[in-house]
Amino acid sequence: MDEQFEPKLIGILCNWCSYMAADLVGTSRIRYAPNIRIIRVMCSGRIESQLILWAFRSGADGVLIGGCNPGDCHYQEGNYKALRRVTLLKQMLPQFGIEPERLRLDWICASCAEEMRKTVEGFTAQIRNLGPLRLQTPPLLKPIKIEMEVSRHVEA
Amino acid sequence: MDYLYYPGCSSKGNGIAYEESLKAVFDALDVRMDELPDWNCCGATSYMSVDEWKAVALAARNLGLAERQADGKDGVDMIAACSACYLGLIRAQRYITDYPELGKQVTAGLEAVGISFKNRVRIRHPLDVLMNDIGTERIASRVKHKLAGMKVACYYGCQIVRPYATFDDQQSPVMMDRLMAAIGAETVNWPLKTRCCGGSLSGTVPETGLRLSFILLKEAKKRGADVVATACPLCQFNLECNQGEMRRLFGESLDLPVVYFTQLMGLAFGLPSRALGIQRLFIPLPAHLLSRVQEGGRNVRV
Amino acid sequence: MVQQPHQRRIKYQAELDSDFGRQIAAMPGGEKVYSCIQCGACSGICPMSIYMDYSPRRIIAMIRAGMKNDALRSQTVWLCASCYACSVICPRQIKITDLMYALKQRAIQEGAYPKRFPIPVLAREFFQTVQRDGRTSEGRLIARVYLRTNPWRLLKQASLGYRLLRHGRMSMRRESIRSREELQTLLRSVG
Amino acid sequence: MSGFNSSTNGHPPRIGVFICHCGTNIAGKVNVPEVVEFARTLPFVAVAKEYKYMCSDPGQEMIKHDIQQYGLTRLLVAACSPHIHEETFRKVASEASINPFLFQMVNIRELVSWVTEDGHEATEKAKAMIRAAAKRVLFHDELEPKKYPVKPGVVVVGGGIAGIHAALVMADAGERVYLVEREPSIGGHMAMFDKTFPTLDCAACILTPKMTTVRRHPNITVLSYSEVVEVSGFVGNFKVKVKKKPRYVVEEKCVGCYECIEACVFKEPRFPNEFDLGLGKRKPIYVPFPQAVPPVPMIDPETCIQFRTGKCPKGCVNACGDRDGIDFDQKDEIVELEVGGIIVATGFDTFDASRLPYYGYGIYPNVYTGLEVERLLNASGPTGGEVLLRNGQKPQSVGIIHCVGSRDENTNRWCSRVCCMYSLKLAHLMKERTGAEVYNFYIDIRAPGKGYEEFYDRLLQEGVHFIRGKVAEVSDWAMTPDEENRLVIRVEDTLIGMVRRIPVDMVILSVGLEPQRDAQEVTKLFNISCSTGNWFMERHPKLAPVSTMSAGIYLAGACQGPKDIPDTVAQAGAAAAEVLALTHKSVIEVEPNTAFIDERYCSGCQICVGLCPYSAIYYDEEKKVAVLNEPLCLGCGVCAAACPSGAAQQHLFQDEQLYAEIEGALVGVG
Repeated sequence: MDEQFEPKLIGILCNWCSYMAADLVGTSRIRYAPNIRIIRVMCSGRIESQLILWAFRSGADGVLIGGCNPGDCHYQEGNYKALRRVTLLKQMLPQFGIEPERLRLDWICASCAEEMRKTVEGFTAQIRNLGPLRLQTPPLLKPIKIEMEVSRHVEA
Repeated sequence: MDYLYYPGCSSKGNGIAYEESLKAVFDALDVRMDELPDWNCCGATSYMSVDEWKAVALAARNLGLAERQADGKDGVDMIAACSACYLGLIRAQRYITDYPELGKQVTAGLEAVGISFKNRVRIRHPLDVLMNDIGTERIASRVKHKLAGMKVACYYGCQIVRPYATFDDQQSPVMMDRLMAAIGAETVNWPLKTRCCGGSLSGTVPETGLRLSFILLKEAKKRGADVVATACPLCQFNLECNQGEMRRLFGESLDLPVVYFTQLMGLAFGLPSRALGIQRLFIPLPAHLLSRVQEGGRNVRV
Repeated sequence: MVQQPHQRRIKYQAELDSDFGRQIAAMPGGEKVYSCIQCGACSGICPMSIYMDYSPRRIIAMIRAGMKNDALRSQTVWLCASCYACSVICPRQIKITDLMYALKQRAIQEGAYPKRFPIPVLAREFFQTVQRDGRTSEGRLIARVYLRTNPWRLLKQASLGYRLLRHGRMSMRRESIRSREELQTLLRSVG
Repeated sequence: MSGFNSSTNGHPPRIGVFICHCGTNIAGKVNVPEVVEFARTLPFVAVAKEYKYMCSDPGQEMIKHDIQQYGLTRLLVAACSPHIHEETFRKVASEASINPFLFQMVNIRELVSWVTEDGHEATEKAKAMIRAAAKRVLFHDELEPKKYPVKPGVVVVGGGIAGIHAALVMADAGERVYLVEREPSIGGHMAMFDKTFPTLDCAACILTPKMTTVRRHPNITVLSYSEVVEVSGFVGNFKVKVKKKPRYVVEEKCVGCYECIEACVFKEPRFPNEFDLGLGKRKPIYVPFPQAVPPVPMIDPETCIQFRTGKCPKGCVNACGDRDGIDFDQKDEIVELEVGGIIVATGFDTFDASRLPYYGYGIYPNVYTGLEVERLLNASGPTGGEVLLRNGQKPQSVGIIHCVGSRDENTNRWCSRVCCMYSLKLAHLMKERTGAEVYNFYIDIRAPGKGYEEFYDRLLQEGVHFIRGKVAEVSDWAMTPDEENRLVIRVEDTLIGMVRRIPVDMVILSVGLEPQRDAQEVTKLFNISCSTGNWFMERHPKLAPVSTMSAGIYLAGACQGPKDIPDTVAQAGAAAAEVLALTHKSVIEVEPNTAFIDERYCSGCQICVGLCPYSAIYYDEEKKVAVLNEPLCLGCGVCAAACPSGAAQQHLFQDEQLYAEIEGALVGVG
């Protein structure tokens, strides 16, 4: 391999545990691969399948979902809801030509800086090995109107 | 077959009585044990000193051979009676998982000589099998002569519980004590049951190595033990066969019998002493103890 | 180790191998040498430490300081009986016994072990026997080691050997496996 | 529905991008000028600027000035984590008369400059994140923070010195305080101690007056032998359910004469007293210790004859007479409290020394824990303050082993902070009371406090032996005549470099501090999180050490991490002040990240109704749509994710906003 493939990754992290962990990695000055772009939501339960598909469609080679440890959800059990969705979605992904390994759900507690680093590094390496995502049939998504709206504003 | 059996080099020499008594006891309990075909040395401690990777490969060959015997089952249980073999095989398994590069090389090396390897063997110590699979109830029901009145110091040695505590408490193991209780013996409470016997140092630097064994025996005797029960050929050798040398070096005669725990089980089961290798002991079990075993037997209805 | 009255007790930085600690840390067992807090629990629990020239704790300190020659030439590593008491008690989970193995290997590689000290010789004899036959025979092995290091001891041990033979507990037969070549191929392929 | 038209009156949005250097924290890695240049090329960006410290006064002034000058309608600040300065910049926006929610914070410090090795990579990552935010902010809506009235009153959970001190501070300020303690008496661990280091004040002398004040204080209600079982609501408006366990003595009727205890059919105390860690004895009806607050006895049904057999002459009932204070039929009672704030001060547990059999605890009778020795030394303890071994003899020599269950990856990794000092204190007291030779076995002496090092020095002068080394084992294995029938401590004296065996009569294990065994359940109850090791997690280790991530819930004392008494009291005072700052407000503003449901798109499928963890959504039978009861919504967004038609949305995390952010983070990234 002459030039290493550098994947584009989206990390959608919950505000209370995994985003806090990501902050803590920073305050601890722990380095990790720069490929991931982190999006904050209040709870992993907010993350719907379409959001994940949207990320793939928009060019992500991998999507990492971060939630609180089982039993630790700030909103009682949003993380379980995320788990159910991700499990289901992983079964559907091959239909779109997306390897299920490109989607990963991890529980990362607020103080788990090292865990966070390992997760990001591991996921980056894994997707690097998988190579770029080539979408055969881009998944049709609910908010087509939004897609159009976004591009309209941006290109205006 | 219930279990595979990995004898280890010692079983052909010094540890022969351990193998004899182990087989006799398992036979008596109707548990079948088949010897692993064409097994090789586990590597022991010495091999590790020279080349860790080769030591792991050496042990792993046995593991691969064992998997061949799995008969399509998910895994296979292999009994390793010698502590050094028991640890050597488990350590190889751990190293293979803990050091992926090493694991890759070993797996590839094994495959190149036609041995497929999935790291799926469960290495079991006889104590583990006796206590956790067979159970004290079945053992007690096989007892013909309770070892009533015999005070046993259970000596576990190092490598059964360290560094990996796979079936007993690391700090204060109890399996052998419970087993001895199940066959009617009284056990001595002593803090040295996992202290090192000196291992191979008794041969190489006897002045220091033998002192470790001497300390153990002295304390066991002080606490009233009639006999020390061991679970490893090297421990048994160090504690028993070197008592003469200890007397010369430290000026104290101990004359404390040191046996394999399986030999005591066999006696309790009423098995013929030759089948248990009792005649191979340097320090014979005192006649009064043996006779008490027999006497006690008459009073016990099984 | 008894110090001579006027023996020099100073270490110059130039005598040290500053990379030694890192090299050991890269070997299995050495991973956590830099976590050591010098509490001495290893040396307290070690049944052999009272005979060692440097306690295991000091060996770790020496590794980190880069005192390669002193560490590799010490008797400490060869007096380790591999009882793992230190590894279990270490509050930093340093695998001290494995660390000793790592040092033994380095010492053998560099020929730095104490000469005429029987333990490294035993290790080498053992290694060669197993490499060749796949099994060992205790009697033959011990005899060869004593021949190499201290033939007088062999004579002193003769009566013990005789008793073992008489009780059917020692055989001078050469033990070996069937697939010796297979084993040798395997061992050549690893390392 | 959102969309930028809603808040820009049809004019194209004008975004201001402000990028912070944070000294060298960001600028040392990210090429800020390059990022500024890049931001200028983004659609709708009217101005992009950089500054050394954007959160400083000049930085804030610059943003306000530019908002006016460039007529900005959207604001974007790229700096540190939103958890640190989101509020700061929202205020800036507000002051420059932009709705504060038309602002988006970009975290290019914690998520970029501090975690990226390569400067170029960091710069590119910062650009992508700014582009994502610049897209997202287009879809922001004007929002008003939710405002709620703040209820008066505070629940303090845990009646140790932390809870006591916090309760007193707040009560003195006029706040209504409910102090909930699960044991029969308040006082916590401090009530068990004999003296306190380094001043050697008697713990009882300084604690019991405070306990009495708590009992008498008109603003404090003590709920002893009680546990919090449920917490609901949110900052300023908590509902707390407390279960009062039956003590079978009616608190309101009891006058504290203790005649019932005298009259018990058991003439002598014969059951192990929990407060004395089993070293002393009590009757089935008892007070845990003489200074207990409330001074109300309780009956232990496990040992009481009446409970066990139903056939007891009931001396206690007769003794109580007309006061009629004994009630064998008492049941759990649930008390509901409505308060504005909560302080969690649940304290610590000590390490269970029997987990380390090589130290002989539970094997050899003369191996004690430090806490047990506190009871032996305490004048109101089981031996009246005389240190006697279990065989009734005075020890001639004592070994104190430090770091038992601390600084050890096999047990607890942390330094428990108090053990060195309490070991020194015990060493001093043992020497003073018994004249014994005292050996301290330590790894490092940690005495970083006011007067602490001086205390260590005093101990050195007093002739206490200090041996540096972690003890390897305690056993009854004698090798020399003087070791016979004693406990032998084996240790490498690391300063001498030699293994030593020291025979002693008594071993004291300086056990470390651990989170309470039920810490995990407590975090779930209060919706707070744990740091490593299960200590409760503060909002920020430096700047918000007594707050939690749950607004309105504060921490005090050792439940947050090992702490000595001075630190605990200081933290309790701080927590009290924070709560007062909250409850003294009449109105509290809450982040408006609640859900909303657009009736036009709602099909009435009711998926959201079942999913909402707070039952904040109900189904309107008439309109056939789901309706949100906003005050109950805590803003998780589960409904928004589940809604098949996009009718349920979450403010600040609307579909468009997240889609735009994701797209911006990815599209065109090289």
